Parts: sequence; structure tokens; C-alpha cells
Amino acid sequence: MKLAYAPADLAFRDAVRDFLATHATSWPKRSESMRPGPDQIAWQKLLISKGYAARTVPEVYGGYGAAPDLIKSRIIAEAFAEAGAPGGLQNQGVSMLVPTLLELGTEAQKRRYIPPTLTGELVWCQGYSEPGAGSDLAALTCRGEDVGDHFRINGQKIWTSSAHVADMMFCLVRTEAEAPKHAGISYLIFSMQTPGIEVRPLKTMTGQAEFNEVFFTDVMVPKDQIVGERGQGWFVANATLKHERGMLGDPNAAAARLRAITAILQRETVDGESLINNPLYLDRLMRLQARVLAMEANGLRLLTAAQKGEPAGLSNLIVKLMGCELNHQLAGLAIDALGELGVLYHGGPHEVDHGIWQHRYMFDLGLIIGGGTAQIQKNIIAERGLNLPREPKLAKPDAVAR
Amino acid sequence: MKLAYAPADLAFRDAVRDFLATHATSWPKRSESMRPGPDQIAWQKLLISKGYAARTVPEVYGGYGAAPDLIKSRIIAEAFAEAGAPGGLQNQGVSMLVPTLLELGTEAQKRRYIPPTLTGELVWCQGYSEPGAGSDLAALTCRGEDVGDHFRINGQKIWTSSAHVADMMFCLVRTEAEAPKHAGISYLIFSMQTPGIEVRPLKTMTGQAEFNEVFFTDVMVPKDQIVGERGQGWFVANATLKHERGMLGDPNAAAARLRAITAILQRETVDGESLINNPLYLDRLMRLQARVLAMEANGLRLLTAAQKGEPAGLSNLIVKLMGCELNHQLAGLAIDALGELGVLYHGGPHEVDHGIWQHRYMFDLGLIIGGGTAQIQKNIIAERGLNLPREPKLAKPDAVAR
Amino acid sequence: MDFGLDDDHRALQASLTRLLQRHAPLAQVQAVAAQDEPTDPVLIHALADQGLFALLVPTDCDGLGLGLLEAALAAEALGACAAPAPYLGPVLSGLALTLGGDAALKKRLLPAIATGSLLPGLAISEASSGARRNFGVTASGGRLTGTALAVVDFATANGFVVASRCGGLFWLESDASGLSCNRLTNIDRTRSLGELQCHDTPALALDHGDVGQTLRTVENAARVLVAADTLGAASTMLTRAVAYAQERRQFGREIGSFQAVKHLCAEMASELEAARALVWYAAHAQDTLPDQATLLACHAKAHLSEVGTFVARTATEVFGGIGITDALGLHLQFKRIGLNRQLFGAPERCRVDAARAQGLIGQRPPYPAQAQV
Amino acid sequence: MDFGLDDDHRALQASLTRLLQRHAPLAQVQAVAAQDEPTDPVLIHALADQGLFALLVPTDCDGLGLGLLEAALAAEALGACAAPAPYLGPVLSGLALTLGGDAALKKRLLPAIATGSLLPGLAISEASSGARRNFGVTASGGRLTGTALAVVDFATANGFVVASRCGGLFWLESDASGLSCNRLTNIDRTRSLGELQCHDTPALALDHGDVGQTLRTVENAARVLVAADTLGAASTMLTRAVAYAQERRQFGREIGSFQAVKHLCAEMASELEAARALVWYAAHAQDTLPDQATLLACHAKAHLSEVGTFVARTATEVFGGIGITDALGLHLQFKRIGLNRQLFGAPERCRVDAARAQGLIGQRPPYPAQAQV
Repeated sequence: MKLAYAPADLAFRDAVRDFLATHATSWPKRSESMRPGPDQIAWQKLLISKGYAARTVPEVYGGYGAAPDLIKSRIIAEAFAEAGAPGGLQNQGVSMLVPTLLELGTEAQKRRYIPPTLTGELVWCQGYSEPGAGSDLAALTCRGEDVGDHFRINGQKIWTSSAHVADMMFCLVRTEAEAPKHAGISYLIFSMQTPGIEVRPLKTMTGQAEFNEVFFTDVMVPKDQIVGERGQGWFVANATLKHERGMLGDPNAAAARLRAITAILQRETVDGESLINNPLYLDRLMRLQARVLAMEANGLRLLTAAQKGEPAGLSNLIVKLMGCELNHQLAGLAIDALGELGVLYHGGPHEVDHGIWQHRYMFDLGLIIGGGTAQIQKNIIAERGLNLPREPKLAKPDAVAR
Repeated sequence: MKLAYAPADLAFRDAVRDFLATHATSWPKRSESMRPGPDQIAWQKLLISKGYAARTVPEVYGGYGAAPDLIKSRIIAEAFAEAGAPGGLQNQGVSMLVPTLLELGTEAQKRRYIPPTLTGELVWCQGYSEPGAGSDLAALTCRGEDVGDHFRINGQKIWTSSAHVADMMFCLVRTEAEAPKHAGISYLIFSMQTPGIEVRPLKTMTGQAEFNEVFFTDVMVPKDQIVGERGQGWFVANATLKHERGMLGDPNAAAARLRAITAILQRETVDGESLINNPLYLDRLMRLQARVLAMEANGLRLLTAAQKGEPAGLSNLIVKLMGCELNHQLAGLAIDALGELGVLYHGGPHEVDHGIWQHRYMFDLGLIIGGGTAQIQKNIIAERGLNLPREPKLAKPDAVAR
Repeated sequence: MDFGLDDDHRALQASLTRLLQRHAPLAQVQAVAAQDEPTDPVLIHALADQGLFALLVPTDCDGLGLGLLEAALAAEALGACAAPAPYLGPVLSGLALTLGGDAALKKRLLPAIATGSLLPGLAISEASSGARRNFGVTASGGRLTGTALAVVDFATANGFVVASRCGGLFWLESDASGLSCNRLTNIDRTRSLGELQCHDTPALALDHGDVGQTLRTVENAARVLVAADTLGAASTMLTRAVAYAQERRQFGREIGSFQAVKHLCAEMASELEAARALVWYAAHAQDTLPDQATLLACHAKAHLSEVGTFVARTATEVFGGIGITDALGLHLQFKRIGLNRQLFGAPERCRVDAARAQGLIGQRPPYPAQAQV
Repeated sequence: MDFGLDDDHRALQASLTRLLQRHAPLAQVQAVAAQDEPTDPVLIHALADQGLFALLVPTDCDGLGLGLLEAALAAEALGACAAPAPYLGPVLSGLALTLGGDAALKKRLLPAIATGSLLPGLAISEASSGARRNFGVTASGGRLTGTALAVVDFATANGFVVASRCGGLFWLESDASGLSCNRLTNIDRTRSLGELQCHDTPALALDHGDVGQTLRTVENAARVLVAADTLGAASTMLTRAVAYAQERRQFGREIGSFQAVKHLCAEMASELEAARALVWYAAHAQDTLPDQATLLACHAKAHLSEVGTFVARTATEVFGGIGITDALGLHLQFKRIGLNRQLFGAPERCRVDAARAQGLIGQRPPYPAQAQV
């Protein structure tokens, strides 16, 4: 047990801090768009050149080419958070498609797609979920018919967050109609400019169109646009989903929210009394602080295990379930403490923090539900983490999906 | 909506109050034993003669013979609670066996068993659960072999609370080995003096032996000691279980506990400050008071529905689930508010209320688990109350039980 | 002894529900909620015709003279479909005027409320929820100064009942001098909030009778009615979640056959069923059990806030992803429950008030002098 | 940066677990718990031989000189099997003597604690949990008067470390004049509590160094160690519930294949896994991060109290009826968790202390004068 950094790590941290101070004028503005603008692309290229983004991606594919070093990664993340500096791009192309291609793509695919994806010039969206295939993703019915050297795609996707700005999609399509449920799927990548693709915005309860639906009508995709083997798409996608699950439930985000709520309680008053002196809100704040500290400690434990190449087991499986719930509860406390100020939204007078707490309260509920619901997460923890028996097979299995 | 009693009801209440005041010297002492003593039997006989116990049981079977009147029943219960007077016997014979016999017994069974059961002179225990058949009661394996005019019983029962003091048992036995799971069970009644019965006390976490295990070795029971038809025991028992479920989750008990906890908070101090001024305990008390009031209102609603012969639906199905949980939480608050005084138990100095709060905290957890676990209750509410589909059948049904 | 709804109650529910099915079907509510100014004049007109705003107005002022149980049943029906219409403001302002206004004022205003031509907003936030920051109005010589936050049913308001920070009640004309009004957009796009900024603004004191008791009665009624609104909204969410669980298939079976989904639904139903009895009880108590009126109003508000929050979240979980989109419109009830939770005293405050109402702790101290700007 | 246990830690855990498997198997613990005076001299002797009581004693007093993380790992192992042996009393009394005793006292007492021949009880309830009723001792001229409640590890105690109601710390010989001792039976039959009644009883002040800091350090350590004990007890309950769910069959299948049971287990495991990291972190911080020591100790105690209560109840539910009998002995851990929750500050109090430790609210006011009998 050693919670301090080694001297070499401290030196590295100083270098990152220096870099951020020196380049503070180059920090791009935070953008509402899901497509990086020119200043963000320039910043991303600078970060890659310093090894503060795409750090472990080989140089030949446009990365920095360093050996994996979790401590350095953590120091980078901490230094950026501490300075309030915008970090490297975290879009679905960088976080999900690049690792998948690195693991399973052909050499040609890697060389063609990874470099512009890393710089932010090539934007991707994810085509996995369908209206009839949510938690039961393998029931997807979007169909890719074999027509010689192409697949002809018909069907629909949903929850494709950046579809309206994306250049390309990575997509799960049922190409083998006769194969068993999990074995008939292929992982295809194609341009969003391909004829027959229609994107419709999908408004959520937050009032914003954070997602889209995508409709395919006779979309023709060349067969070499497949990643992995035909019919192996389910397994390719699971490799990718693994990366997505790791992105959610970050304890640093929860800690930052806790600080912000503490500031609200110290600042706001009711009947002339500071909210921090209300024992009930203080108690809730402290309950959540204990959870934030526990998830921070769990994160340190995970980092150590990863560093040593040891299996992380349960402490990894719980991160999303616990982290998303914690974030939702933090937002709930902020709203409750703010009372009637807490329900103001949509930009009118007196709105606190631009309505971010209501937005988070709803959006985090979406995260609890999406990307594998909390219910599915619990199944995974019970079956993989605790080795409890799987749901027994049914007497009359239905068709693959309806 | 009318929450006041009619004049005739008020007159009846006065009569009950007068009776209790007049006979206050005859109130039997509260007894630890599960077998009524002479003064309890005398009191019970007096209550029956006045119609304050066994009120609706026909006179020919030793009851008072009044027509059902839920308002009068409620007035009796309220007046006894108000006066702190011991009410009529509530043991398993009175509460479960008598209604079952009235509904499904032969005339001879009714005349022989109901009168002494009502007076408390004949004490019964219930033989339903087995170690391998708890929530899945129909999986019971206690076997009754057909040997001419008798069944020969072998097997084991568990959770038979008053077995060590009982004269008789009503018992579920598998008499039809070849019949389907639910259709092979018979409901037998027999003397606990029958050779081959062994009773062993079963200590629970409260430290007391509130239950027993009962072992049968070649116990011979005449075939006319069956209630209902052979193989129909499952349905006979369900009629009885219905009566048991109604006994649990009584909101009057919860209200009495709430008052007792309020008194503790007002009486006890920490660092010279009354506990009632601790905003966190007060908040918990108020949360629970809201639940008590809700269950009281729900009880009034049930009473009205029963009176009008209308189906009570969900409001009936939730009583046990909500009531037992509420009682458990009330005990938990008492313990927490008492702090280190709250953990004292087993009769030493400073023990508060004879350790009743710890006892209830554990015993109520047993009630949440027993008599159909909370999990099973939720299945019932979902399937019967909300019409959600039942668990689908499994691919390979196992044997009836293991 | 008869606890439950009678035929008149059921008729009231049925006629209001029919009206709402016609004038506030889901698609219509969604369309209104998407507008910049989310109110629906056609719906308001239809509700007024039905006598919704006349429910609590005494018969001698052209009202229906009904009780709070009837008003609560109406609130439940409005919450059930997230009706984009004023209700709390006019009904509760009418109650304040009935109790605190003099005969002339009542004759002038109450008939107009009964017909729906006068739809006052209600501004009692600082008295019932507590004064945030420096919000709140103070009264001096029949004139109000300061800002009232969270005025209910603001968008359609053509008059206001206002509570001062010290608990006085006032009638304020919407064209009074020195009054400026700002709309406060909130999460619930089916009801509107606003603020009143008063600068030496003339107002009529509603000081007929015991002012403290009038405010208490209005506050209690407000708490019961938002509890009923939450009950209706949460019941809709449960009903729709159950229907969805019966139909939606994943992994080759209805999701309602999965124990996890089944138990979520059972927990929601259990909480709501008990809560329903509490709301009826509390509503009925306002007119018949004066000793318990405050206690039950506080508990109904606090308990329904908690149960509503639980159901809003859990029903959304049963739906999965589609539950957070606008496609099914479930969020309308979700947000209605969210707004109700904060109105007229958050649950923590209502529980403290419940403890005070039974003498467990002392009364709330007067508003601190130093903050009375 | 290295967060986790090293080989020495694992060796400590393994050797202690082996010892406990031999000397405190379930049947043995059940037998001891059924006795009138539930302690096990053989087990205590074996633990002493292993150096359990020497863990925190400095090496120059014949101790092992280890840190609180090591002591917490030992507490976890003891909680895991509900070991009927003293631990908190001797170890924490030793810590108080180490920090607050003078050299002569330390040389006299600490080696005896290290060998297990001196097993002091710890009486800091009034300082750490708050003084109930008129309990608490006051000090005057080196003499104590009053009653100390909830003295930990009482049955085996042959000496006491006592905190006065005002936060002084004292060493009290068990044969001091004017001292009478009563055992207080409690739900946990594997650990004993008692009370000390002092009537002008002579005691030695442990006032070497900063007394306030000494008490704070002892209290923090106490909170971390009971948190670790609960962690161990709850982990055992989870492990056994999971094993039972894998084996027990109802309705023709393992109950662990039912989603309801599966999710209960997943929720327990999730809570415990995160809690485990918090306990390690808090224990380590006591020796290495002085600025965060109090904050983390308070949170570890409060959080493990809540998680422990949840697991104790939920694991029992997974077992069903058999879980509440003595047959499987699960209640041993259930009660251990129940006692831990109330010791050294209930969760509500620890959370207030956590808020104080980071300056969110002011320090606890001094004990009110009128109650200082």
C-alpha cells in the first residue's frame, strides 16, 4: 500500500502541468457539437504529439506509440482535471472503434481509419441497438443480404448518439439468416453518405436530441468493409462494449459533482439559514461522500491490479452499476437541496448552474438504463462475479426475436 | 366517506367498554407459554359468552353465533386495545384450523374439535413446511402410505411453533406418490400423542426456541382423520394459509409500536439533549408515521370493501409485505435511537423494554421471510394483482422435489 | 364507517377522465409541452365548462361548494394525464379568498373563478417552502415590496394570492402599480411558474377571520392537492409500465415474466396502493377532522413525494431506453412528480411540520429579522 | 502508487485465518455463544501466541509495531468467523497507552498487553458515542466518579482505559478502590460489554502529549477497526448466502438461478466490494495521511454500518427460514454487525463528525454544564 507517486512520476506530472500552463491560450472552447471543430482538432493533434492523447496507439497508426503505463495515464487525467483543461477526444470512434480495429481490424483498415479518427477529423457513430433489441442485443434483426460482393442492408438502429454529424458508422447486421442467434451477426463499417441511410433525431426527456434513429433502405456495403469474420460480429462487438462500460462510472466525475453540491449547500439559504446547517441535507451529503470515497478507493485498487496484470474481478464489474447510481443520487440531492430553484430548467431566470442538475438527474437515469441496464449489470455481477447459475432454458424457446 | 361510527355502533362500543371496566379484575396475566392456562381459558369462555371472541362461529360448535359484522369486530378490537385488555385467543387452532373445519370439515369433525379449540382447551400446531419445502411448499415429501384404514406417516416437519405444547396437529402429507406435485397431498389431523412423533425445539436467532422440528416414524393415522378429499390437501391448506396471511401486518400493532418509539425519543437523552430533537431520528420517525397512517387508511379501506362484499384486490395483497417491513423498520429505528443501550439483550442491567426491540427486529425479519417470503409475496402481487405473466416453464422439469 | 369513494366521487372521476381523454390525449399534451408557452386554451375552456375551477367555491358565489376530497380526485385525474392546465392556482386562491376575503371581494372574485374567467396564480412559496436567498415580499400599510418566487399557474394568471414572508395573505391585481412579472421556465412543461417583483405595490389584505389559520388551511390544501397530483401521475406510470411489461418481449419472453421486472412492478404497486388510501384520508380529514388536518396534509405531501420519486424512476427503468425518449411521453409524468416534490414544502420540511403539528418539537421560529430586507 | 495488500498482509491474513479455522470453527463459536459467560480461553491463548494483541504495540515494548491496516485486516478476520475473543479493548487500550502514557507506565503495561496477559477493556463510549442519560465519568484530582457505559471486551478485562465525559483519558486498575463492575449482556454473544461504576476511584491520567489528539486517534482507530470487523462479518454472510443459493433447490431449480435471488446477491457483492476498498483506504490513512485520517475513519464506520445492516438482512433473506435458526449460525455475524453499528458512534453521529472534520460545520459543543453531575 503506497498512495504517493514515485519521483519519476512526479517529474512526469510537472511536465504535464508545465505543458498545460504554457499552452493555456490554445485550449479550445468547450463545444456543444458532437463534431470537433478546427481548434479542437488542432488541440488534439498537439496532445497526441506530446503523448497526452492516443498515448499507446502505435505511431504508424497516428498515435504517440508509448508503452502502456497506467500511472502516467492517471497523472495525465488528474493534471488535466486539476487545471480544468480539455482532455483528449473521447468520442465513440476514439474510445470504441479504434481499440476494436487495433485488436481485430485488417492492416489496411487500421492504416486507413485510425489516424483520422484519432485526430477527430473522421467522426463515427455506433449502430448496435434496435427498437426490438435493447438489453437483448443479440436479437437484432437489421438484415444484410448477401448480393455478390456487397451486403444489402435493410432495417433500423436506435440510440446512435452522433449519427447526425458522423462520417462513418460501425454497425451490427444480421448477415446469416439461418445461423443461431449469436452466430449470424457481422460487424460492418461504412460511410454515412452511402445512399439509403436516413437519420432522424430522437429527443429524450432532457428536452435535447441526444440520440438518433437511423433507417437503412437497400444500403449497399462492400464485403471488405467487415471487421473480423462473417458471423463473428457479436464477439467483435463485445470486445468494443467492454471498452464502453469502462468509460462510465468514473469516480473523478462523481467527486467533482460532490464538490459542486457542497458549494451549493454552503452558498444557498432558506429562511436566512445556510443549507449546510440543515442536518438532513448534510447527512445525505455525507452518505454520498462515503460512496464517492469508496469508489475512488476502488478505482485505485483497479488501477493497481491493471498495472500488475492481475485480474480485477468484482471490483471492475461493479464500477458502472455503482458509479451511475451514485451520479444520479448526487444530482437528486442537488435538486432537493435547491427546492423550487432546483426545478427551474430550459434557461429562464434564477436557473442554477444552467439546469445541469436536472439534466444530469435525467441523463444519468438514462445511463443506468442504457448500455446494459442495471438489471443486466446485476445478472453479470451475479453470474460472472459470483458464479451463480444462469437463467435456465425455457420449455419452448421462441423465435430469435420478434 | 364517513369515518365516524353510527349511533348503534357507538352504543355497542359503550357496552364493550363497560364490560371491560366491570371485569378488569378477571383479566388473565399475559403468559409466556403457548398453552393457555386456567385463567386464560376462563376469560376466553367469558368472552365467547359475550360475543367478544368466536363471535361468528355457530353456537352449535361452541361459538357466539352472531352474523358477521366487521364494524362490531373492529370496535371490539379497538376497545380491547384502548383498555390494554387481553383479547380473545389467536392461536393457530382458533385462527387457522377452525375456519378450515367450518369450511371443509365433516359435521362430526366440527362438533368434536371446534368447541374445545375455541375455549383454548384443545391446542393445535401446524405441520406444513419441511426442510426441503419452504417457499415451494407443494414440494413436500412427508409421506403417508396407504395401509388399509390408516395412513402410515414418515418424514419431517419444521417451523411448527407450538408443537411442544400442542394436543393435535393439522398436517400436510403426500398420500398419492404417483400424482402430480399439487394433487398428491392430503390434509390430516391427528393427536400429538400418537406413537412415533418426536418434537425437537428449534432455537432461532432471538435466542428463544420459538419453533420446533417434528419427526414422524411410522405414525399411524386413521383415514377418517382427513379434512376434505384425499389428494385435495393442497387446496384445503391454501384456504387456511389465506387466514394466516390476514393475521400478519396488522396496522394497529404498528401504530402501538410507533407510539412506544416516540416515547423513547422523548424520554432518552444524548449529551443532555433529548433524542426527539435529533433531526435525523425525528425524520425517520415521521417517515414511518406516514407509513403507519397509510396502512391504517388502507385497513379502513379493506374493512369497507369487506363490509360491502366488494373485492379488495391490491389493497389486500399488500398488507403482509408492507406491514411486516414496516414493523421491522420500526424496531430498527428504536435500536438505532437507543445506541449502545439498544444492543443490550438477554436480561442484564439497563436493558430497555426487556430487549423487546432487538427481539422484534429479529423476529419480524423472520416474518418477512416466513409464511411466504417477501419475494414470494411480490410474485403474488405481480401475478394476481397486476396480471403479469407467470414464470415460464423450464426446459427440463426436475423431479417434484429433492 | 365507510372509507372509500361513493358514487358521486366515481361520477366526478369518470366525467373528468372522459373530458381529459378527449381534450388532453397524450399526443395533444406532447404537442403543448413542445410549445414555447405551454398552455392549452381549448383544454382550459373545457375544464372550466365542466366546473373544475368551481369545485371549492361556495354555492352562494356560484360555485359547487364541494370538499377537498373532490378537489383531490380532480387533481389526481389531472396529474394522471399531465394536463397542461392551471388548477392549483385558481382553486387554492379561491380557497384563500373564501376564508380571508370580505363579502364584497368574494362576491367580486369568486364567481369569476368559478367560471374560469379569473384564474389567479398562487404565491405562497416563501411561507410554505421557506424563503430562498432574499426572496419574499414584506407588507407595510397595504403595500407589498420584494419578490415572490415559484408562483404557481403563472402563465394564465390574471390576478394573484400572495403570502408575505411573515405569513400575511393578500390579493394582488395583475395590473397593480409597481408589479413586474417574470416567467420561470421549469422542468414540467405542462404547468408554469413565475415570479412577482413588487415595488411598493398596493394589495388587499385577506385578513377576514384568523389569518394564521387561513394560511394554514390553504397550505394544507395545497399539500394534499399536489400529493394527489403525484398519485395520479405515478399511477399512470405504473399502469403503463405494467402494460409494457406484459407486451414487450426480450430474450424470447415477455419482460414481465422476469422476476426482476415483476418485483419492481410489485414494489411500485404496493407503495402506491397504500399511498392512495393516505391521500384519500388526508383529503377527507381537511373537511372533517380539524385536529388531524395539518398532520395528515404534511404526511400526504411528504410520503407521496417519496413514493412518487420511487415510482417515476422505477417505471422508467421498466421501460428501458424508450422510457427516456419523448416517444411514449412518460417523462411528462416524471417531471410532474419532480415539480410536485419541491412545491409547497419539500418532503424534509413537511416531515418537520408534521412533528410540530403533534407537538413533538416546538413551532417554527419567526423569520429571522436580519434577513427581512 | 500501489493500492492493495502486499505479500506480508496476505501472510498475516492467511496465518490468522488458519488459526481461526482451527480454534474458532463454527461449531465451537456456537458452543461458546450458548454459554452463560461467552469467552473462549483456549482461543484467546492461541491468538495471543500468534501475536494478535502485539500488533500495534511498539517494538521497544515487545510489540510488533505494525500499523492500523494490519490491525484492520486482523479485525476483518475476527469478524469473519465471529471469534469469541477480546480484541478492540486490548489493542485500542494499548494505542491509548502508547500515545498518552509516560515511559514508566508504557514499560509496565505494554509488554503485558503484547503477550496477552493484560487484556484491558476500553471505556470511551461517552466520548465517542455521546453520553446517554446521566452516564459518564468526571475526573477531579486524579480520581474518577460516575458510570462508564458500554465498556468493550469487558468479560476478560483486567484493567481499563477510560475516557471522561470531557475527553480526558485514564488508566484504571481493575482492583482500584471504589470501582464496581457490572456485565451488560448484549445481542452479540461473542463479545462482551460492561459498565464501570466509579466512586472517587483513583486513576492515572494518560496526558503525555496532546490529550485531545490521543483521544481522537484512539477513536478513529476504533471506528476503523469496527468497520473492518463488520466488513469481515458481512463478507462471510455474503459468501455463505451465495454458496447456499448455488446449492439449495426450490421449484425444481437452484434458487440462485432466480433473478430475484441473483440480484440480491449482486447488490450485496457490489456494496461490499466498494466498502472493502474504503476500509483499506481508511486504515492506511490513519498512519500515512493525517489530514484525512478523521474524515476517512468516520466515513468507514458510518458506511460499513449501513452496508453491514443491508447485507445482514439481505443474506438472511436469501437463506429463508433456515437463516434465522441457530442451525447455520449466520446470526452470529448478523449480531456482530448489529453491535458494531452502535459502538464508537452510530452512523448518524459519525457522519456529523465527518462533516466537522472537513470544516463544513462547527466543532461539537462542549458537554453541557447542567448535565455534568
